[in-house]
Amino acid sequence: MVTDHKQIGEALLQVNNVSLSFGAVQALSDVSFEVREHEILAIIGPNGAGKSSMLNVINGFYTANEGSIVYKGISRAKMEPADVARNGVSRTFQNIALFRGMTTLDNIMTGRNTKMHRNFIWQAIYIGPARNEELEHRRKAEEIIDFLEIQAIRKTPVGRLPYGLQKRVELGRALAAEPELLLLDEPMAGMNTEEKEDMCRFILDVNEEFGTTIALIEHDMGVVMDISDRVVVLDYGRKIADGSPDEVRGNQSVIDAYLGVSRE
Amino acid sequence: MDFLYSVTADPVLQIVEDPVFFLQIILEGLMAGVMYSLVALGFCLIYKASGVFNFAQGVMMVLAVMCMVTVYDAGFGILLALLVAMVFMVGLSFAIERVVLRPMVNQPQIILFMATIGLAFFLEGFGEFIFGGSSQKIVPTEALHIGRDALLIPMFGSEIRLQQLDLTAGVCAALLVATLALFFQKTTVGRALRAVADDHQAALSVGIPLRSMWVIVWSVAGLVALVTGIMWGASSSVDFSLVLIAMKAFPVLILGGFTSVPGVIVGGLIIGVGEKVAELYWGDALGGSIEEWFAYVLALVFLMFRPQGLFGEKIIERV
Amino acid sequence: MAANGGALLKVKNVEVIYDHVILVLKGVSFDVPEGGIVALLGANGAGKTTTLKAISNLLRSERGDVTKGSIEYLGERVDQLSSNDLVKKGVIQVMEGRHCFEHLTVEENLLTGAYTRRDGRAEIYKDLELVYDYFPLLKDRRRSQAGYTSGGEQQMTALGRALMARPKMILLDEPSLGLAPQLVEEIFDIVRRLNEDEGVTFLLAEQNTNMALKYADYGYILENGRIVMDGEAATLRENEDVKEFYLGLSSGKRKSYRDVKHYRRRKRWLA
Amino acid sequence: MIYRETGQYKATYGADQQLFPIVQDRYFFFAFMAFLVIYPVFFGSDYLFQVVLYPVLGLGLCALGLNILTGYCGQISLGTGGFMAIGAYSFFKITTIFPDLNILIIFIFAGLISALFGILIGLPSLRIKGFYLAVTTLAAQFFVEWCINRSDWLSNYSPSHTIGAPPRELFGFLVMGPEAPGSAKYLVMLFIVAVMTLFARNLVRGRIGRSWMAIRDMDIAAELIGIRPLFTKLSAFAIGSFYIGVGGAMHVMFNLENVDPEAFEIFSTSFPILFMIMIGGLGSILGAYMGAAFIVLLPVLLRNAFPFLGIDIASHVIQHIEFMLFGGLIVFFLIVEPAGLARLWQILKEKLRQWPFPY
Amino acid sequence: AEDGLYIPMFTYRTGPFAPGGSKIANGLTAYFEMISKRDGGIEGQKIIWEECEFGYKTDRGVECYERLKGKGSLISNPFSTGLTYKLIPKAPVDKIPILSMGYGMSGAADGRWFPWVFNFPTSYWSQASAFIRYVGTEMGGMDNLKGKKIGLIFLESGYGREPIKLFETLGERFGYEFKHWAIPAKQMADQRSQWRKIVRWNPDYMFMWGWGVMNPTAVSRAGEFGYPMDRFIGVWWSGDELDTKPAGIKAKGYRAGTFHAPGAFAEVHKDILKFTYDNDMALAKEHNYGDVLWSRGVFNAMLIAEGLRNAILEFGSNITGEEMRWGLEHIDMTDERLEELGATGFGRPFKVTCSDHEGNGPVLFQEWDGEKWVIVSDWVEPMREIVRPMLEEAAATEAAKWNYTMRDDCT
Ligand SMILES: Nc1ncnc2c1ncn2[C@@H]1O[C@H](COP(=O)(O)OP(=O)(O)OP(=O)(O)O)[C@@H](O)[C@H]1O
Ligand SMILES: Nc1ncnc2c1ncn2[C@@H]1O[C@H](COP(=O)(O)OP(=O)(O)OP(=O)(O)O)[C@@H](O)[C@H]1O
Ligand SMILES: [Mg+2]
Ligand SMILES: [Mg+2]
Repeated sequence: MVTDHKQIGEALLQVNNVSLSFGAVQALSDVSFEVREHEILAIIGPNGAGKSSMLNVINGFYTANEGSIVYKGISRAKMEPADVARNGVSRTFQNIALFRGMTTLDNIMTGRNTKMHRNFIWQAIYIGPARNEELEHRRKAEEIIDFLEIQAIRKTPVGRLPYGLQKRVELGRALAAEPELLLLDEPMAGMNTEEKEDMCRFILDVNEEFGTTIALIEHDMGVVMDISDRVVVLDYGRKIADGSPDEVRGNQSVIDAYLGVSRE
Repeated sequence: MDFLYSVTADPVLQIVEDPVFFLQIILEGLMAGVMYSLVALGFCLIYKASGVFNFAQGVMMVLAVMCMVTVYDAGFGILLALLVAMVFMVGLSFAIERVVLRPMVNQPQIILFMATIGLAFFLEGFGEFIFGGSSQKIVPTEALHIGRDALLIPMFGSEIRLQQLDLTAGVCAALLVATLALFFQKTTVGRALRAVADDHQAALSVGIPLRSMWVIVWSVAGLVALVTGIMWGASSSVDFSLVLIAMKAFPVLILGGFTSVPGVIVGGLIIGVGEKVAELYWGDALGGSIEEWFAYVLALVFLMFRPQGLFGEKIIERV
Repeated sequence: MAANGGALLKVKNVEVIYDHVILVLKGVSFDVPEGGIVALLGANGAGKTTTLKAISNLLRSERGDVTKGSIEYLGERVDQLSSNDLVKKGVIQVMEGRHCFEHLTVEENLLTGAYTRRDGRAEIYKDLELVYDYFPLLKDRRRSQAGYTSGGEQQMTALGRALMARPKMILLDEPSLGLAPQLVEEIFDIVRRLNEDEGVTFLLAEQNTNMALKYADYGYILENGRIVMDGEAATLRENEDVKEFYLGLSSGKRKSYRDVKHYRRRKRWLA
Repeated sequence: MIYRETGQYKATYGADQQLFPIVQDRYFFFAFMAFLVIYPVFFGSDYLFQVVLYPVLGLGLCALGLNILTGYCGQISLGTGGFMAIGAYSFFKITTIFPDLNILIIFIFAGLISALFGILIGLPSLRIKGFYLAVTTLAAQFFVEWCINRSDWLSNYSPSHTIGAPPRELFGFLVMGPEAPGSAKYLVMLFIVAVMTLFARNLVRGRIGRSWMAIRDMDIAAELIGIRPLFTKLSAFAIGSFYIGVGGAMHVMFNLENVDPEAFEIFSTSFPILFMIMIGGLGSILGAYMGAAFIVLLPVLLRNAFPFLGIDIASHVIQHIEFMLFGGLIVFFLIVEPAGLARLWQILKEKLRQWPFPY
Repeated sequence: AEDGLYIPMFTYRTGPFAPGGSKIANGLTAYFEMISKRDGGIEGQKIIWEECEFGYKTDRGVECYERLKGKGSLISNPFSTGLTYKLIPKAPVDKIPILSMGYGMSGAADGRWFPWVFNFPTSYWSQASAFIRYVGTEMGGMDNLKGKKIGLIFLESGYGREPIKLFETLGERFGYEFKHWAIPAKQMADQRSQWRKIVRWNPDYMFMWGWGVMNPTAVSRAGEFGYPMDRFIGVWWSGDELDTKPAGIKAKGYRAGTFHAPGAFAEVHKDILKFTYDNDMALAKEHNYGDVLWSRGVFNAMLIAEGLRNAILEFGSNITGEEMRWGLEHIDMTDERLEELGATGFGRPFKVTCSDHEGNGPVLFQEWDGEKWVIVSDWVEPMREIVRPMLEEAAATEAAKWNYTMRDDCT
């Protein structure tokens, strides 16, 4: 079900013939697809198919052995992860990668780091510009906190939060960078239905309100089918299908490789 | 210009002129390296098996040999002395497990490291209290059948000098390392120990008895400490300043890799030879005693290429 | 179903405090019958993980403490045992968040699971093959360091590791986390098979309520550190609140994730 | 009842970002500062200054520097003694070359020189991590020790390579050198420490502090969200070393006053300071000073306790007992609260807040 | 100072230098105890001495100093170079004289710049010059030093570094070649490469400025590497039984300087045995009776007592630190005085003056015969004419650090 009120545009990111191997393990072989502006793309596939590796290639943590990534029209073989992030790509992680010693608020503020510029002498003195900058960004961070409804845990160290809330904070941190492309690795793992509903709502809102392009990996087919505009299916490092949720659902090789006996 | 000459051409000339001396230096470096490896081995064991960087290893070494020598000096036989020292070290491991380690399961490495710092203080005070920090003790080398003579090997008209003590240390180190390496790679307990080092909680959850594991490892490390202490003690005298020797182990450890028993030997040999060659051929040109930092710089250079040390387990970086 | 016998595990009025100040479980009591599959349900932070850890004695390593109540296994109090003794008695936990031994290979990980077993190499290797049968992917990866395997592979390793102990009772904390749909089914099938064929008892903390209630005999719902509802799985499945808040069904029909109302108030059993 | 934050609402983010959002904390702090200024000036004895206050302030500042590097940025360093030496020798050189230069400026220069070395030493940290890095920082420690041992110039050609604190004035008051009154030295130290602590506090709650903590908690994730690891780590090395350099210079110029290179040896500098931050609390500004106070004061208390209690033991036995107690206490504290004294203090406050309810 | 003469004793029976430290402490205590029992104190005044353990750590030493100073300390006697340095600038402020007997800062010998610091009976520099004179004589005349090689191995610290300058200066003067090797604290128990280099260079004489475990190790290494023991001479801090026993018979022939005779043979020793240990030789031995460093402690206590006596005779009871300084400055150890003290043969006459705080005492050489130390030389005079100007220059440089002005009441 493609919504009509948003404009899916040109390709924001193109993955061209990317291959990646670790010794004997071929994590990705010759994968190509594109992520279009403003869309929600789901990447699915069985365990070990190479989904997370794909995201890692996109944001520069892994370097593809072959192939290239074209982002906003610029092709690259290798780029520092920090630079990718500064170019408007942010992400969440499959194994939660929050800064455990910091509070929720600080974690989200860290997401805004790339947007802050005062040098450390100003920061040390803290009066004037640095303080204003800090407050301005604090306001933005609070907006995100409100949006994700995590006001109550603003000052809690994230290490103490239950799994589901940590996921939410992680999303907050990624959103704080005001990304153009948001990569989500299993954002709904470990959540119950109610929480998944919340999470879906956040994702959809981000997509609709800020027009953020989203690529997400998810194993819950219900979620994938409901919220994504397009689905890419990986299996053993290969792309085996690419299309609208309904097309993919009907695809026999996808059923064989991944869905198994459909539960729906 | 003079300086350039003395650090570039001169060492080469010296080596060519007097190759036997060079050989001597290499051999001496190897011997020294073995002595360092022995110290490093204790650290490596405990780290590998529990993820604890044991700052107290140096003190344990002194305690072990102090205990041995004290018993011997009191007129008991050497065998009894060795036995008592071993029992003492095993008892110590039980105590350490109960008091220090058990309440600290699942704490981050740095916290455990700190705990061993506290332990080091305690043991030093305790050791001085029991054995008397102020009396000087001498390792009974004859009773232990450790030769103290130099072996002279004639070669190309000049001669090479080897110390029996160093050779003995070499043999001990080789035996220890071979046994321990096998133990870790091939046995169930070895595997369990590596598991403990990775994740205390998960190890608990699969039923690995953390407590006995720790006692085993610390006891073994205690025995290694005893051997090390005897070797180092024999080459000078036994008192608490021997604790400083621990500093020699650090570069060896990182060069070989914290987690590798064979790495300790290789690291020791590289550091030993590198240090001696550098000191003998470059030391004076640079100002002398460059050994002080050279070992660390050498290790640093190696680490730039292999951040986990030569044989260390690869540091897993994933998201 | 296989639920026969009396209560294998009795949790009585357990209270847990973290860090001496954070009260998390506020008197939780329930029973797990021998040979049963019991599901523990509840939202994030309800205290499911904490409950399981309290049972398997892993709390102390997280600076948590059982301050009140008792835990009995086979009629014996076990809250003072070490986890190692508990495993020897046949209770093993699969921890939330995988917890593989990163530097060990997948196979070594599995073998550590058999640490407490004394029935010989042959038996152990037979079970190893069995695990590989369950999870063929692991066989391909047996020589990879666990730290380098994918999230799902790690989850399988953690599960397989627990199976290697041949336990009488397994505490499963979110077994389906990060697994592909057909694997999730498979895992629950394994659970059922072990339960029926070998009489293994399960206590299951699971977010996938749907699956959990399908396979479990009995369920407890935990909210804010208290049990707020319990009942036969079938009954719970029919409960309106459960349907709405845990199964995502409104008036019997699954609603689309797209149509979730904004600013909906979350149901709380306790004010 | 006294310690309640009920009714204290923050209407602006600015108010929420204050140093002491809770009013009671603020009052307590100002009262404490006032006490720190007034009490020693009027009642300070040499013993108080020499044995307690100078070391706590001087070493505390070094601990703060190390805490920035290790506690906030997660880079364990054992090279503290080296940086202290660099600070101290730089100060000595500059002040003997330019005797009339204001000492506050010299402190800044000493810090900057130390920071420069810090950056150099920090370079490998991009690749080398954890204990490996810790050990490589020893290279810095030993190299600096070696250099100051070998250079005659650094100590103005003293045969034993000692450096000392020359008499210096600040705004017309004699504040340095053996003849300077204890309270003058103390006030200068307190001033420097207070200002630098405030700066540190500002840094760690701002962007740069968050980058440090992000790198500490999970460097890969930090990099993936756009934090440049090299720059961040180097900035921690630079700023940490700056603090250690100033702290070292202060420690030597105000407290030790005449030292040979041995004073910077690892067992009397790097390790104790590392212990301070570990006991005080990694990643806590207050912790650095609490740790310094603990490490400095505990032995002093123990030694005074025995005679006070009328127990008569040989002084070296006291020393043995002191070692054992000291080690035992470290272990004990870690068991009770691994996050250090600062965290213990916080828990205490939390308990106080909930009082009379236990949780 | 109300009920006696208060002598704080900074001792180290713990820490890395504990073996030596406790011997010294035992010696000091033994002497004070003896004169307390025998004479009831000094000139009828009670001596109160208090040990304060500082483990050779300067900060602990400072704690001791500050704590005990309130009780009326009359002298600081730290037996640690680090602590001595720390106390040097404090002495004039607190008006407590420092006695660093045969250690500390050589330049302190110039009492005009450093009125509060004493290092009699002789300083490192004087000793070093005596070393050169001694080996020169042994080689058959100072002229024979020309072209010879002399090496120094030293503990890398302010202490070890002190004599280098003097050896270098004398090298220029007498034409010998001089090289030195530093032993950093962490290599005290190793020293292999240094000895390899030494043996390779093969100097005609090796001197050592060591302390603690560095000493026995060096002696052992010399043996292992085949350096002839009879050409190896240590400073007086490297000449205790501790330093030779580990190498045992192999150390035979090793020599060390000293400023008092080894062994316990003098009247004063007998009195100590009698009064302190009740003639119980076993008990005495347990307290290191007769060991070199023990004797050093005794000698040190004896000189302190002498200073006290001078002060009391001059100023009467209740003396102050300043008066004590006067007392020290007027020590005149003549043969008669030594005899009165029961120390004939134990020490050698020397005289302290206002400008000369080292007394310019001569140096004796002792040799390890495999079991004990025996005297093998006459008292060797230092080269005053060379050393004194250097000391004065060094004192001036050091004094410049604190903008000191020179004392003008010395003649
Ligand atoms: N750094 C690495 N080194 C070695 N092998 C790796 C590495 N990263 C991934 N792999 C392997 O590549 C394959 C793909 O891994 P990836 O994490 O991308 O899978 P995934 O599709 O995300 O699976 P899951 O759904 O289980 O998370 C896996 O088999 C994994 O073992
Ligand atoms: N180590 C800890 N220290 C302090 N608080 C903790 C700790 N672990 C958990 N908590 C708190 O205990 C509560 C229960 O956590 P628990 O992990 O048991 O929840 P859960 O039901 O398993 O949630 P999830 O479904 O997210 O896994 C949470 O509020 C959490 O904040
Ligand atoms: Mg994945
Ligand atoms: Mg949970």
